[in-house]
Amino acid sequence: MSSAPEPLHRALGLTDSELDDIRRVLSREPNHLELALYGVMWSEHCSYKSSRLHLKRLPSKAVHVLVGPGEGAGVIDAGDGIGVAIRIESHNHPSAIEPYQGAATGVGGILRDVFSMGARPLAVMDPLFFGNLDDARNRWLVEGVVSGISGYGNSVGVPTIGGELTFDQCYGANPLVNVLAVGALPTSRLALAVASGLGNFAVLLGSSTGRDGIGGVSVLASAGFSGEDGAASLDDAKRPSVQVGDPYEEKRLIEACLELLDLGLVVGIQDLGGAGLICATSETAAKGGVGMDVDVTAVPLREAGMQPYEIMTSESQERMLAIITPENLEAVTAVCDKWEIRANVVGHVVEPVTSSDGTTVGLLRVRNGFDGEILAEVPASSLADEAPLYDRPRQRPSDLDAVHADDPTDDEPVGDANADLLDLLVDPAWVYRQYDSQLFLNTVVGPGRDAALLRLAGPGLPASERGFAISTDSNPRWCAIDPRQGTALTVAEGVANLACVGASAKALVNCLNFGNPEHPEVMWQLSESVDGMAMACDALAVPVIGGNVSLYNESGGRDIDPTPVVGLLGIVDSLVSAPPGWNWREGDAVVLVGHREAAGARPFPLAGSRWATRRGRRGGQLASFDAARLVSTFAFVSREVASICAGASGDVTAVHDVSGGGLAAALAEMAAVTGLGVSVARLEGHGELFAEFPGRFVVATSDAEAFVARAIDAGVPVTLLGNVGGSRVRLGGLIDVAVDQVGARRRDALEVALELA
Amino acid sequence: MNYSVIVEVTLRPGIADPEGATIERALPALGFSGVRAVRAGKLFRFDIEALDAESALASAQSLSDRLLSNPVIEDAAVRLEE
Amino acid sequence: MNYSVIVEVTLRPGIADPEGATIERALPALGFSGVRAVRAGKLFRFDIEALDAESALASAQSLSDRLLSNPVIEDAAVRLEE
Amino acid sequence: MTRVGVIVFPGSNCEYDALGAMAQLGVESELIFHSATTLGDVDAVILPGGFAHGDYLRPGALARFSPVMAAVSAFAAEGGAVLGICNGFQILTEAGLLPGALQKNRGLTFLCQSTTLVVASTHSVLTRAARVGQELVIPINHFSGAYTCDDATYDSLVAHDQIVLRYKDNPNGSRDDIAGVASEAGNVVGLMPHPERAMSTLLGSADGRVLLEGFVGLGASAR
Ligand SMILES: Nc1ncnc2c1ncn2[C@@H]1O[C@H](COP(=O)(O)OP(=O)(O)O)[C@@H](O)[C@H]1O
Ligand SMILES: [Mg+2]
Repeated sequence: MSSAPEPLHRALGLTDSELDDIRRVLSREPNHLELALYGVMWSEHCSYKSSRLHLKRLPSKAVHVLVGPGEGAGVIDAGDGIGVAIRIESHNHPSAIEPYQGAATGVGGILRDVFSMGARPLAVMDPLFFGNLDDARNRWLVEGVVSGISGYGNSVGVPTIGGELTFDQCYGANPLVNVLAVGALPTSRLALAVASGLGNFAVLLGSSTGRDGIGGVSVLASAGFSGEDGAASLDDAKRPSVQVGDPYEEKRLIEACLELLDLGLVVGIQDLGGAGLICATSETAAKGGVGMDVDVTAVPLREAGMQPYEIMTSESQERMLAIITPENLEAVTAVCDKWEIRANVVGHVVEPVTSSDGTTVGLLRVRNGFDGEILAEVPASSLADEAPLYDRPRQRPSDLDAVHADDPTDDEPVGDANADLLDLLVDPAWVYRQYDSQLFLNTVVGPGRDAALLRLAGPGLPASERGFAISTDSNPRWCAIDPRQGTALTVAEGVANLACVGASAKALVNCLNFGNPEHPEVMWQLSESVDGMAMACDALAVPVIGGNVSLYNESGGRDIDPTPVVGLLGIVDSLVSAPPGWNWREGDAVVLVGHREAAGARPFPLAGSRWATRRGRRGGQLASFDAARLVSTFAFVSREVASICAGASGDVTAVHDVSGGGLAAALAEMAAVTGLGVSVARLEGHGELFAEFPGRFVVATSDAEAFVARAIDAGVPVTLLGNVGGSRVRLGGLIDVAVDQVGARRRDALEVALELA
Repeated sequence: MNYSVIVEVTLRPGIADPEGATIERALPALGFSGVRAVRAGKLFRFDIEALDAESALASAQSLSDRLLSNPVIEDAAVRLEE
Repeated sequence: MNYSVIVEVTLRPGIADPEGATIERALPALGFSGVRAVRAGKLFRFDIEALDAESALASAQSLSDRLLSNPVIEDAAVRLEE
Repeated sequence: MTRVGVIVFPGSNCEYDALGAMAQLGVESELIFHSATTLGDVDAVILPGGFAHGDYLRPGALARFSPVMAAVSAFAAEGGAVLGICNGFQILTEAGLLPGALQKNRGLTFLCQSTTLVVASTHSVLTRAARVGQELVIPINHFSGAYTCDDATYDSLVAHDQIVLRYKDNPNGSRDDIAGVASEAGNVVGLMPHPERAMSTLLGSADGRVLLEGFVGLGASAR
């Protein structure tokens, strides 16, 4: 087949109108190098051109927010002179091609975001989404991704303390690999990605630059997999963009950067991620309102014959850019020598130029030698901040009414509720056992419970008795039915998880994984989801301090279900004793805390539940988000647990929120981990067993009377469900199964599905 | 017939090899000079049942591509052991 | 002169090879039958400066014995790349 | 008063945890960078966990050539107390300061989990404050933790009472359930589990104390 060659700008992913924008900015034709720079910087991944308009609607302010969205990571003031930095990002497309390295480099990238703020990384979480495990390729992806996170995270020396694991056919050819990182810093060490000070140097730290990842993240993440078989259809041209991570380099880079910051040797610092050097130099220059000369010959290369555009856009891993004053160069070099990392001056901060209308413009110039030929010359801010902003067409899916009408809540519960329950239980321990979750001696509650809870301590931090809690949550089943309510309820579930370990939510970060933004239905989902998140965050008083958008998650033309992932960060003011966890004891009373019935049309909605989804039922109406109920219930539970964390003795022995799998799963999980059975006398049928809506907690108490009195005082409804004891899980005459069987099925489910057991 | 096969899995050219690079950096301190371009790979040896050498090599190659390497970043070379 | 050297590091006979055993166990499910005695090892490739082939091999062997293999459990075989 | 040196290799990551454990015992400790050629005035040395040199090649293979290791060997030869935890154990075997080698776990995955150890011998600086048969709940955190050695080495380990800790329920395929071994004199010890991670009930277990107390000479029956 022969056809006219594609014009260069289109090959670089730029539209004709974007080319016109570039001509307007430059008042001339761009040369090829300039076009390549715009191509990566204006890609969806780097510029958020389809989503920025909507993200503005998220609330991001609160008194304790030190750094909001827009920097490497968001930072809150946690008290005691300690800031906590948090960020989440996707590494979906690279992981679909090379699961080990895709996931590994995802961990590396998110850590750089966090330590670029001056924070020592203290924790990682990994929300993962795969297709069904009856397909060998999906099993290969799961094993590869998990070992990649394990291999990189453990070696780089940051504990991975939780995540998520979701299987659904919609992720078959397009798995989602999101990674969240949290770090902490003395607030005095807070660093920003700004270049300032004329004559200052931009120093490239870390790995040498190779051809790996040329246009990798930015191009891959901005294009869908077109063929039937997803990644396999990627043409060969895109394959060399696979990057290999080096956790050992990253470990030394972390130590060196934190030491540089401690010694006050840097003016500004930024990580190199998507779009590599051009992104870091243009963004720091734009933020500082200065120009920057970059010498491509000063960049240490791993391969011979690299072109300037390759050097500027390479996404080689484990690199940082530090802005320093010339007199500190020697001291900087000494620190880098100690940690055996490269440090090369690749840029000079230069004066902005004054244009004809009197405004000043910082120019990003790519040069062949600092005094050599100018290869590209463009306004730094035009690359970094002035990408086109699209209000892409949005359209409510035409079949949505039919989806809502098709409610599984009224389905006859054909089959055996015991079997239904056993099928819903999956212990993700096979995953998190592969992660070091204990490093730094901070982990009070590790993976496997509702939220992770860690002491707020680390090398170089002021002493503190506080703890921080993190949970990642998502619910594509809900969001497919109703992205607005679904996202709001997802946020609520995250806050509920924090309450289980005594924390109150202080900040949220999100990773919006959606399909092709050129599909109006996808843009509608995104917009609705953002509105739902904004509503929930306003109601629950949680600022959004960062996020990431991953679009073009599709395969063979089919978009994934909308998958907004939220990461919730909470603080526990005094952590001297572990929260109760799920450790109920023989004879305890079991109490349901919160409204027993959902707000909305259905008291026990099964829409979007795991129970319904397993039956292929994907429609119906969700519970609605009832702010008042949620706020009071969350506050009560978190206060109860926080007092135990602070060392008070109390009657509460176990706390677990009701989430995936409903009340039946929550009770079964507690029975499975303790080996102690439970009897619940009366329940409203299978709906109450399996309905999913946040705002309910299972609490075990050794003094039901006292506990109920406190709940009533707090205005929170409670229902006495039954008692702990015996060797069977007996729920409302519908379920009666041996604890041992529950435990064994839950323990083995994942390994059996992966065909490892 | 039983054939003894050797598979060499190496990173494709251009793909970063942190292990090789780390070993190379460490060598001078150990007193080894003049060593360059260190690349680390994997080696597998197994016996395979096949009708003839050709089909032994073919199944070994398919096994190597599917299980022992990821062709996106690695090459697998298969040969019979002498 | 510059010589290109290949080093094969294999587990000594009698030392358990969990990696090889795991691969062998996984094969039937993937549709590969008749594969036995799978052993996993490591492969290194590097360029070495030496006066002649013999001394290139000798320094490569010494490097392999001192560094690239652990003599407690592994053997290292060195050869020149054709 | 004992003073403990904790060696930092590039890629080590449990060095601060080791310092923290020492602080909990009220023992002074300091970091010693791998480039040091002397140990200063320390009375005992810990090689902490982590991934020295990225564990590239083999865990411990590159670290054993660090300048500081000559000083560690000399210190051990004079009878100084040396403890290798996890990666530190791997480094000690690579350096020939302890017999045997550590191979990949049986299941070929990294394992971070709680284990129960059984004290097999008190003839070491690590176990001297414990009782033979005592059970200790201590977490493991490794990919290459399966202890391996040839039969002659094994016989000699048994003959000289050098197997100091065994797993009650072998998690990784280690020969004879071995979790930790000592040198013949008992002054050099390596173990895969992390006693410094088992120093307080807030984090799940305080059973590591009896080992580290013994190591720094605080335990009841310490010599
Ligand atoms: N991919 C993973 N990596 C690490 N931990 C995980 C992963 N998936 C799930 N977990 C852990 O397992 C536990 C259960 O997860 P989940 O069912 O999502 O909890 P919840 O319903 O409370 O949100 C959590 O502690 C979570 O952190
Ligand atoms: Mg929960």
